[in-house]
Amino acid sequence: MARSKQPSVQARRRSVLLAASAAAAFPLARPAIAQERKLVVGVVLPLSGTFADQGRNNEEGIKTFQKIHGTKVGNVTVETVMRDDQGPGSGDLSRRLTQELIQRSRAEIILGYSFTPNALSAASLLTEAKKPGIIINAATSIITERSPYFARVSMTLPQLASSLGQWAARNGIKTVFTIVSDYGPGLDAETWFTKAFEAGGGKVVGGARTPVAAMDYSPFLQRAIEAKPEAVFGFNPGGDVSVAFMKQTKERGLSQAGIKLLVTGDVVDDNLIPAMGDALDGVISALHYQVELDNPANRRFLTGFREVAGANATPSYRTVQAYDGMALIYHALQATGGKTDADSIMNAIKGARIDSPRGPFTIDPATRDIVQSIYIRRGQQRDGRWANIAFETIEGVKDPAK
Amino acid sequence: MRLIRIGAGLPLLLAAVASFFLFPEYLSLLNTLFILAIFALAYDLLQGHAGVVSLGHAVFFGMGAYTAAVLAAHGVTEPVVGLLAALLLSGLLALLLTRIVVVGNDLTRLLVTLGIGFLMLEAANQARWLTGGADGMSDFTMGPVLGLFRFDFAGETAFWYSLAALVLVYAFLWRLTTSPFGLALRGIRENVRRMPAIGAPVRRHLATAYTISGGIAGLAGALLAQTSNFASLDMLGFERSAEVMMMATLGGTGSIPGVVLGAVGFSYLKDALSAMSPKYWHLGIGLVLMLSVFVLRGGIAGGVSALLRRLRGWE
Amino acid sequence: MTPAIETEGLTLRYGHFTAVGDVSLRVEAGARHALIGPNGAGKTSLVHALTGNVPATAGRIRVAGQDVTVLSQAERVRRGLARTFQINQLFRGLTVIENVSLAILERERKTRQFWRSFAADRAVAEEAREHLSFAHLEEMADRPVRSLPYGSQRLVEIAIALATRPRVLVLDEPAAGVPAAQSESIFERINALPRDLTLLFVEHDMGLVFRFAERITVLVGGRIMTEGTPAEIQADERVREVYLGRRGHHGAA
Amino acid sequence: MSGLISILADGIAYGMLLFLFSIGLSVTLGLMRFINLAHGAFAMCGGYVAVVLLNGFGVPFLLTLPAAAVVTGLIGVVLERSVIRHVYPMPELQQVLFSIGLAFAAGAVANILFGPQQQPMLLPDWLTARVGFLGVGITGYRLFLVLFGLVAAGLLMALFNFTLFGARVRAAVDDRRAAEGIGINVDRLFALTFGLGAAFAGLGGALAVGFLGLDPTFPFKYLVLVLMVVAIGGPGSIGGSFAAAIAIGAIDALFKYLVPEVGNYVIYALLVLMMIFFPRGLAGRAA
Repeated sequence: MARSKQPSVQARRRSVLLAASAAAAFPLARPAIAQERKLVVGVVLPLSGTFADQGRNNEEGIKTFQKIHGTKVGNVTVETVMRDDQGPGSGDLSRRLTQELIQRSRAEIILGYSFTPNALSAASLLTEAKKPGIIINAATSIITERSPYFARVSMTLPQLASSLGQWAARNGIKTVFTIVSDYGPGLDAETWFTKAFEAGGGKVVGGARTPVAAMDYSPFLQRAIEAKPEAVFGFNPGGDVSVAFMKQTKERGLSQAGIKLLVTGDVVDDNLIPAMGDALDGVISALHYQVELDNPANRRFLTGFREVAGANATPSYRTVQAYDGMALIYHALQATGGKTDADSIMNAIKGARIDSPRGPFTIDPATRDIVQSIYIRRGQQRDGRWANIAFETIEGVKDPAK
Repeated sequence: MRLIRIGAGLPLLLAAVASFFLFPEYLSLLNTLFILAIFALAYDLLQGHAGVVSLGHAVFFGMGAYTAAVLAAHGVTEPVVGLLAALLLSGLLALLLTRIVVVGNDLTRLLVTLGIGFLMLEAANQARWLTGGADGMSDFTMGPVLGLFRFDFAGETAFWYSLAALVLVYAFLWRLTTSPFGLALRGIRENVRRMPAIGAPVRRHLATAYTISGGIAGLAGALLAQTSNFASLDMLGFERSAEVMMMATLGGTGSIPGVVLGAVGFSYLKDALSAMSPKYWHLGIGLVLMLSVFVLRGGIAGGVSALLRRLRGWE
Repeated sequence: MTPAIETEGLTLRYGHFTAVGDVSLRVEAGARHALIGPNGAGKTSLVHALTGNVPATAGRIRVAGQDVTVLSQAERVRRGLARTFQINQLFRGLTVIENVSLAILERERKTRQFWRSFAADRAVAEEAREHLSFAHLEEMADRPVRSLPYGSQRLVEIAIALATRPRVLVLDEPAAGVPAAQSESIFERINALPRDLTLLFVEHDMGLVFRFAERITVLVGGRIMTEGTPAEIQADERVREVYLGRRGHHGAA
Repeated sequence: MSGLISILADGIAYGMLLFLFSIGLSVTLGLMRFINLAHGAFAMCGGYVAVVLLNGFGVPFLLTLPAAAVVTGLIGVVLERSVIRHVYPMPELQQVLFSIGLAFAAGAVANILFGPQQQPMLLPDWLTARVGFLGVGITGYRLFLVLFGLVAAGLLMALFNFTLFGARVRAAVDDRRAAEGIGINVDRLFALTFGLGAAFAGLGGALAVGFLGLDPTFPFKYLVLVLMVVAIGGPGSIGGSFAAAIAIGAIDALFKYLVPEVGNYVIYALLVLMMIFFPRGLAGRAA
């Protein structure tokens, strides 16, 4: 699909990149002879255990990127080495893997970190080793403040939660009951939704915090229904937990009780929709990516993705995040003209503008965090399948926590 | 058994020292292997020597890790001080818990300790102001060991630091298990009903063993927190408790060198398999565990002593 | 003279079932006292209650005049009341000498030490050897108990109890499960015990009882039916009826 | 109030699933003294059978349930005859090691065959609708689970208490030697019982997909809860397991509803207290 369009997109992309690289690299002398060399990108992802699915999504994003854009940037061949950090909380392991990737596999850039503790634990190590760490999922706001070599291409939960809170207040919702998972990101979501929503004049009338791995939500939903809010705001860590949550909101009859459901978009990730079915009906969510986005970068991404993952596969927003992580690395390499020292790379990353499948985003030069559009979507049927359809775009959303 | 127990410590120590020079790029892995060996030794004092099983021993490991991390975050950055504090606090926690963790039979013990593990996990999760909750603690910096040796990127200091701790713990437990107290623990393991009939204060023995074991487990946790600059809920979770039981059993419960080999072997295998095939290493681990019960009855220690018996038979 | 063991109205109930009912027993110091009775008479229950394996429901127990009713089993051992078990209760994975040494170490309160090797303790090792030599177990000293023939294991039972240096030794069917020829030799060892050690033993084999006991208490239905010298018991018609008459029935107690 | 009752009903439905998961483990622990930590793998297996049949071959949901039970039961028997029976005589810790290995391997095989993702299973509409039952609103599916669980428990109890097979199993539980002595083929009995336990786990797994989801980590996810059911119920006791499973489901739901601040961990506190004061479980038989 759209093979004929590729050159033009690439050309446009190249011009963007060239402009950026010219700005960044002009004063520096280019190497006299273009030497062929290899750059190892160390990848730390959860590839086994409960969150293996997330890791796989990320991995497919990386593969898709290299499938479309090749493995060479100028005279640099980009190679990836993947290690498995087994899931959240294993910060000691993710730190060791980071160290080993740098020391043993000679990785010059680390990509990955699905979970906040796993990213935080590696922060001081990256600073000491002077290696850039590109975060492609971990969503707690503080991460990028912990090391000057961190940059984030995914999102922060406050970005999603406060966008959703603003939208709810603006659209006449007066009262909300919150149900969030009882851990760092859940509290972040609760805090930032509440902040934005109440700033807009709404009121949070109650809340419940659920165990991170809870599978039975009916007690919490029952409480929510009894609080008689206009809407419920939900956050949980994705995967089976979120499928269970969504299904039970329908079983419990949230919508029959006249209560709207608002969730951060990761709860209704596109590739979970088949398992949720009509539980998605009318659910409002905020996220930075959905499959239905219609732009050239996304079309190209989807074509490449289906070659990598199979014709019927649905990408997750995490696939795009990893894809963009690679895009940022390629962008930086082009901008530095092949220089791979951390400071050159970081300089190229700061302020970078990437034309992503999610739409264009930039990296804030001050915080090295992502600035992007957040889409407000509604769950509805399209061509006989359930999907998240964007009906409003909030552009240029920074991490509100910074 | 006796043959491999005697003098197995020295070759092990030599191998550990040699690994520093042979595998200079594996120091941080070796550091974790040493730490897990200490943890497994601590646990096996209960399982292998006193015959008291537990599925919640990571509680003490995590207690030690948080002790070290919290101290460091509040300015006490000298690692050895943190280590001693972790030893004491974890030991104290173990002492407080002994009364309820040694009741009943094996199944009840497993479940009581498992339940306590979950309760402690939730307590640590709730005490976010102190423990950082699910985000863990990483916002602290360790000072140099004894004011002299700074933790370096390659993990050289961590290697020697943890190895030194392992050697001390090994020697201590070696002495302990051959002592009258160690014999009393084995008596409890072999027949807890007979013990009172020879006038033995079983509860007291178990409380002592639990305290020592908990303290050393805490020491291991503190080492991990200090050398990885990180402490989290994960460190007192169920998986870690289950894993230490596997390591001890695989190594040959009741044998000190066996348990060290079990911990090192299991953790190395896990690391190597997961690097080789990040997605499917579970299959490899699963097959190894299943095979081990047929091939290595009595764990690695059992296998080695069977081998030695056979060799002697041929002489 | 103060009796070695004296009970007053000793009772042991499990729910509604009375295993031992109102037993007042007197065992003189230095006695060779046998406890007999048909299966289910409550002999082992009485032993349990005496030695503190099971707390008594009612009544009092005195050892050498000292009230031990509320003391734990371990504390009773420290006051000189040791026992052996009808079904072996040995430290099966430990060697024979370790089994005996452990009892000595506990007696000496040396099991609090964890900084020195127990094997290096000469005094303990020597004493352990003495007990083993008394029980004719020297040759097997370094073998794990579980590898011993059953008869020898019965002797380890006794050696362990001796290592607590008891003043009163309660033997619960010391020759249970052992072929007749060997039970003879076990009782020969028991008979060789020093005379100042009080012995109370439960035994099924009437031949052995009448040969070795000096006094016999007959227990039926958890209560004392009668007590007397072997000659008196042999002559007692009621004993013949409830006990000897039923000998053909006894299986595992 | 009706909220409370409906929460209780939901909790009981959850308990029914726990009962189906754990009954096999309880029986194998009571009968063969085999600590089968891989029991959850059978539940997972049943789940995958149901998903494949439903999504791949369009088999109606109700038909996938017996299929899941039968297939899993057969796999259970084959495994028992080929490998697991050699593990019975091993010490407990070796059994633990073996069965954890088996659970790891089973999860890995599922990962290789089906990938790490959640398996979608959409239930027929008549099961997802909310129905009024005795004045309480409950989801059709949960009502279905409760009825199904009751029938299963009833059948199992009838099987174990009133049939020759059951009498043999109980005899073997009480005293294996004696059972062999009176001519019971204990080996075959073990295989059948193991298969039966696996079949019930498979059935539970198939029923659970629509409720708890399904992915390769399933064997470990419910291990802790299943162990709790078995220990509290008393190993080998069907009635005990049933009561324990229902109690855990109901108490858990109730506390989450009434005191959400601490509700999440009430069952663990209960577990600890239960084990301290009733170390042999509700049914009172020693492990």
